[in-house]
Amino acid sequence: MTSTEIQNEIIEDFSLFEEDMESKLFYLMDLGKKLPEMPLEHKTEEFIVKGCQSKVWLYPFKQDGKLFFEADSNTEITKGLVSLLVKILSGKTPSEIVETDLYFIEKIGMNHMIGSQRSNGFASMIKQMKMYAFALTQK
Amino acid sequence: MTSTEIQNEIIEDFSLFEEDMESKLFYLMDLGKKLPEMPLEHKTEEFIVKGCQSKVWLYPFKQDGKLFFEADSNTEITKGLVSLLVKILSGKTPSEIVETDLYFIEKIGMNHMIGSQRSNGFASMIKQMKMYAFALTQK
Amino acid sequence: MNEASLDIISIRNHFPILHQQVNGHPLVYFDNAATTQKPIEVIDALGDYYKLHNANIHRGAHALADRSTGFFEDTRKSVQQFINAKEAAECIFTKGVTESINLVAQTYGKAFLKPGDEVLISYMEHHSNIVPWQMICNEIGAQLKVIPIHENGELDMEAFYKLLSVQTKIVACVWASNALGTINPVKEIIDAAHKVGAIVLLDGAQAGSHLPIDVQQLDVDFLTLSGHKLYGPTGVGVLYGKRKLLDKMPPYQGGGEMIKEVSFESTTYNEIPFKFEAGTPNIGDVIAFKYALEFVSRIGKEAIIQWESKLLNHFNAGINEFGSNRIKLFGTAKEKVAVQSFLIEGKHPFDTGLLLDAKGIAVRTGHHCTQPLMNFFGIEGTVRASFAVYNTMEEVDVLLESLKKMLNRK
Amino acid sequence: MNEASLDIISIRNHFPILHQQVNGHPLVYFDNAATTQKPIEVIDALGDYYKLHNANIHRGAHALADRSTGFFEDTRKSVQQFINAKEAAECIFTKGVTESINLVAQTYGKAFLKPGDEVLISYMEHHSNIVPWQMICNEIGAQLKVIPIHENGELDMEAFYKLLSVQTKIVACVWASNALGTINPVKEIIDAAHKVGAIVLLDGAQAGSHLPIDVQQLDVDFLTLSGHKLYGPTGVGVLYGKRKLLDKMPPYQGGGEMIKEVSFESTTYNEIPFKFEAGTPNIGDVIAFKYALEFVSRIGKEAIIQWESKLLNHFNAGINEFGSNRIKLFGTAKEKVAVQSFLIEGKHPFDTGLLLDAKGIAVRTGHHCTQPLMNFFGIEGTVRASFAVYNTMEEVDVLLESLKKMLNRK
Ligand SMILES: Cc1ncc(COP(=O)(O)O)c(C=O)c1O
Ligand SMILES: Cc1ncc(COP(=O)(O)O)c(C=O)c1O
Repeated sequence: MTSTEIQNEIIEDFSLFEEDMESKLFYLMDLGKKLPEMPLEHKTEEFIVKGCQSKVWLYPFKQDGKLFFEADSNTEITKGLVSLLVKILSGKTPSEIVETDLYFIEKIGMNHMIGSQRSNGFASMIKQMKMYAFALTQK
Repeated sequence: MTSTEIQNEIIEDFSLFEEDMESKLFYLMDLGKKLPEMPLEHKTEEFIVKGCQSKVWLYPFKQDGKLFFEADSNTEITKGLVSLLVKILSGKTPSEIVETDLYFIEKIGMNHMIGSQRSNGFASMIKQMKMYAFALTQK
Repeated sequence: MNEASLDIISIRNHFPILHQQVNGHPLVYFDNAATTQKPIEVIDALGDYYKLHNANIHRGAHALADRSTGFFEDTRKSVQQFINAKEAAECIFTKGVTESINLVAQTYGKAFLKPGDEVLISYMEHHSNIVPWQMICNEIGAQLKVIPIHENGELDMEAFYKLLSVQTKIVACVWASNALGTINPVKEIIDAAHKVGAIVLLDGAQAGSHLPIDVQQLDVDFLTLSGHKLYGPTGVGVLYGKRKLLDKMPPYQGGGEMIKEVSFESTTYNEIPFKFEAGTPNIGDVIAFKYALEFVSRIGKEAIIQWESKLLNHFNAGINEFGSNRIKLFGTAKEKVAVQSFLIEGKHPFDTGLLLDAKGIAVRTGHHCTQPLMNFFGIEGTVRASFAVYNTMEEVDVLLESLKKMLNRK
Repeated sequence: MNEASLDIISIRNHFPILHQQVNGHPLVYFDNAATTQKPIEVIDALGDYYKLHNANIHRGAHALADRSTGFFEDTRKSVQQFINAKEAAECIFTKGVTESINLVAQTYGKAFLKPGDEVLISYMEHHSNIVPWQMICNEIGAQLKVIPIHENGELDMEAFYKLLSVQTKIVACVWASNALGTINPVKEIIDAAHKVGAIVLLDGAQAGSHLPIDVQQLDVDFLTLSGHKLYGPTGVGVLYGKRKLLDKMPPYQGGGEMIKEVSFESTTYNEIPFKFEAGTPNIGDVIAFKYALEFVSRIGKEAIIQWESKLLNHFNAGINEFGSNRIKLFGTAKEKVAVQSFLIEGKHPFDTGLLLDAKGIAVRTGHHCTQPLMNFFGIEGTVRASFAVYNTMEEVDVLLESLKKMLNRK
């Protein structure tokens, strides 16, 4: 599936909740639980993306010209969001990743998670993923 | 004349100008010119009442149980006001001076001259006159 | 005014911000320890100032400057009354508690601390009452000593008396803890400190809107307040200090109105309070702050604290009723302002905060700028609900309900 | 926008305060160098903030905190654009120019000045750009050197070059003089200072609302601004600094958000800009300040300075027409912002000020916090008229008429 298709699917799923933010968050937390477990040896200081209150670990690796991500977070809601990012971006080519417009965030009503930069690791994580990908396109 | 009579006379004089502040100030400046000249030997650092922008010299002396004031100012409008104070208070007994309510200031529309304490020496001067008188009543 | 007679609904009507929806729910604002909301009188005063009077103050000869100066100094008199200071000149306007404490550390501390002297703070201090002392102690070579606390969030007074000695020159202590709500026995601390010749600075950030204040009765040397935690605008704080201390302190910032005379060779400084108010002050907000003080005084501190205690008790009783050992309270001192920290087992405070926000409930999550205190409890942070006079029992119920749902879900 | 197309009447309509009577006359506000008036957009933004969004910023998890944080950081981006800084993080919010200069003196100065080093200021500095340097020079044992000026109020650049040496570590200079209006050749000063390895701080208090600003093109190291002189609220200022300098400077005040981690043993500091923003900032006013910057940018600095120059020229031409040698102008530099100091022979500036106030005209009188400059001219103070974009030719005529009357009276 293209990242657009995945994003549209996610938007579709969330549209069931309409404006019910609490249900959205509970759903996100459930999604987070389904995120493949991140190997402990990759959960090191080096791969931490620090937000102010929530931490995110992000481990990128390349395979067959594609970029893959393992990820985790210490907070459930961020973990849910992170799982969506992994679903959308992991396994795509670096240039695809760089170019992906993550419009789903706003469409599912989660823009406040990236608004105030310092309140969580989610925003920094998006930046990191794009940076990794960008670096690879430069080589 | 009692200080009340003098004050009422002053109020009467100023009432001619109605709300014309400029004319009042010009009149005050003229009044200032009529203030008896202060002997130079009394215009010393000791008898200065410092405001922020205008200086006032105030020299008190007692005679026959009454308190007299010589005064001067480096600014014309303050000098005019000072001349009114001298007219009202000089030659009264200390307790009269302490008790005098200087209601004329507001009635002639000059309350802003005592409002912001630091902008001129006039407010400090009133305080000083009262203080001298108060000190004498204590003895 | 008696709490019984408080009409919360009409009090709420003074606060336009409370009447809004957040995420489809009525806003429940329980982040009052971070900043209180502002009554319409304050907001209007701010608008009126800029629409009618605005001018730079003090040296102006014109009407606007005169009016503005008068209003500005009126607020100083209101502050004097509010804390019962002996003179208005002992009340200095700053940006907030943080600046007030830094000012004292960098002037009094710098002038009078010597190597080997001790500054005593407590384990429950806000960073703003830790870092300034660390900085000056490092500079001087003085020692920072820390009063430990009990598990319930009360100061360990036995330890305090052991730490206090003739080496102690400054005791800097929070009056009411922003993270735990604990009200410290400040009168006892002040009297004890004075006996060994130390001076006392109280961090009154959380006391301002909740507790009656009488600096003369307390005999406190310095008291710091933040306007924005006291129903006033952001950007205004107060440093109260005894004249005899303020007079002998060197100035803090240089420039503008804080001087008497300037030449390139030497400069003489102005009297208090102006000596410590360099530059154009935050005139508009200071003027509006008066209306916040009046708002509090009109309701009365007694009535406020009674009502807020009811809210706190209702909340804690509700938590108890859950009968769940998965929710843990931090800060259970006997004497408390209406602040309650808690954690749901296995749930990061950030998640709890976001879930509450989803229901329109505003709480604070994190370390509340008290990292050493969090370390004491071995946690990273808490969820904190803090109440103000405009909060209602129904709002507390909304919070309890949301928490119950969270507890039941997992 | 071209000055020719400026519609002053519609600009005036943005300023509610201008439409009032003072002493029975329409207010003529010529005290703009002390503080400018505020457009309704700024006043409304302030009200809206407190009516709709108010919350403490940064660490909040709830909606109001989120919105407030966003707006606060938006202003930082606006400041960045306004002065063309490379990064928003290089723009630090302070209380005003005075605090900004004190901050640099107490951090950069304290960390990098050594005994024998020299700090170069000019004869026309505001006390806020003198006293902080005196204080730090005294503390360190560094030397304060002063660039003299010419009788017309221009800097003596020959003398500047003579004073500048490898000992010079900091040049702190006013961009536009508040007492004389002189615009200093700051680009030349910066380039020359950099050649000897000195850094340059510009006092931009008077430049902010009048002159186009491009910190990168200027290559200036520090620039300071006051919001209240730039159509914004009181209590907000800016310190711009190059990242490479700000990064290596120690913090100024301690507490609140300026830390990364705090323990009693040691504390690590946050990144810029937060490192220098201890405590709860002046959130409301910072947020409203954005609308002041937008107001200026919408009209355009070019158009503003053209119009203000016209007002200044009209005033000076009017004075000339009096043909009286009893009125003396101070500050006749070729390059000027719209500020004019003057004295009527034999008349104390305070009297002149009060007489003008009687006609509704607001001017400033006194030393304008530039006592050394007044000493240079051998006077105690001046009367100062300073113009802003909302002033009209007719208002200048009202001032001229009043002055003429005064001259004719004696
Ligand atoms: C040239 C100059 N520098 C510094 C200042 C001080 O600015 P503030 O009072 O806003 O700190 C002023 C304003 O009075 C000024 O005109
Ligand atoms: C106990 C305590 N001290 C100090 C502060 C700092 O106050 P401000 O941020 O207003 O300077 C706060 C507020 O966060 C506080 O709660």
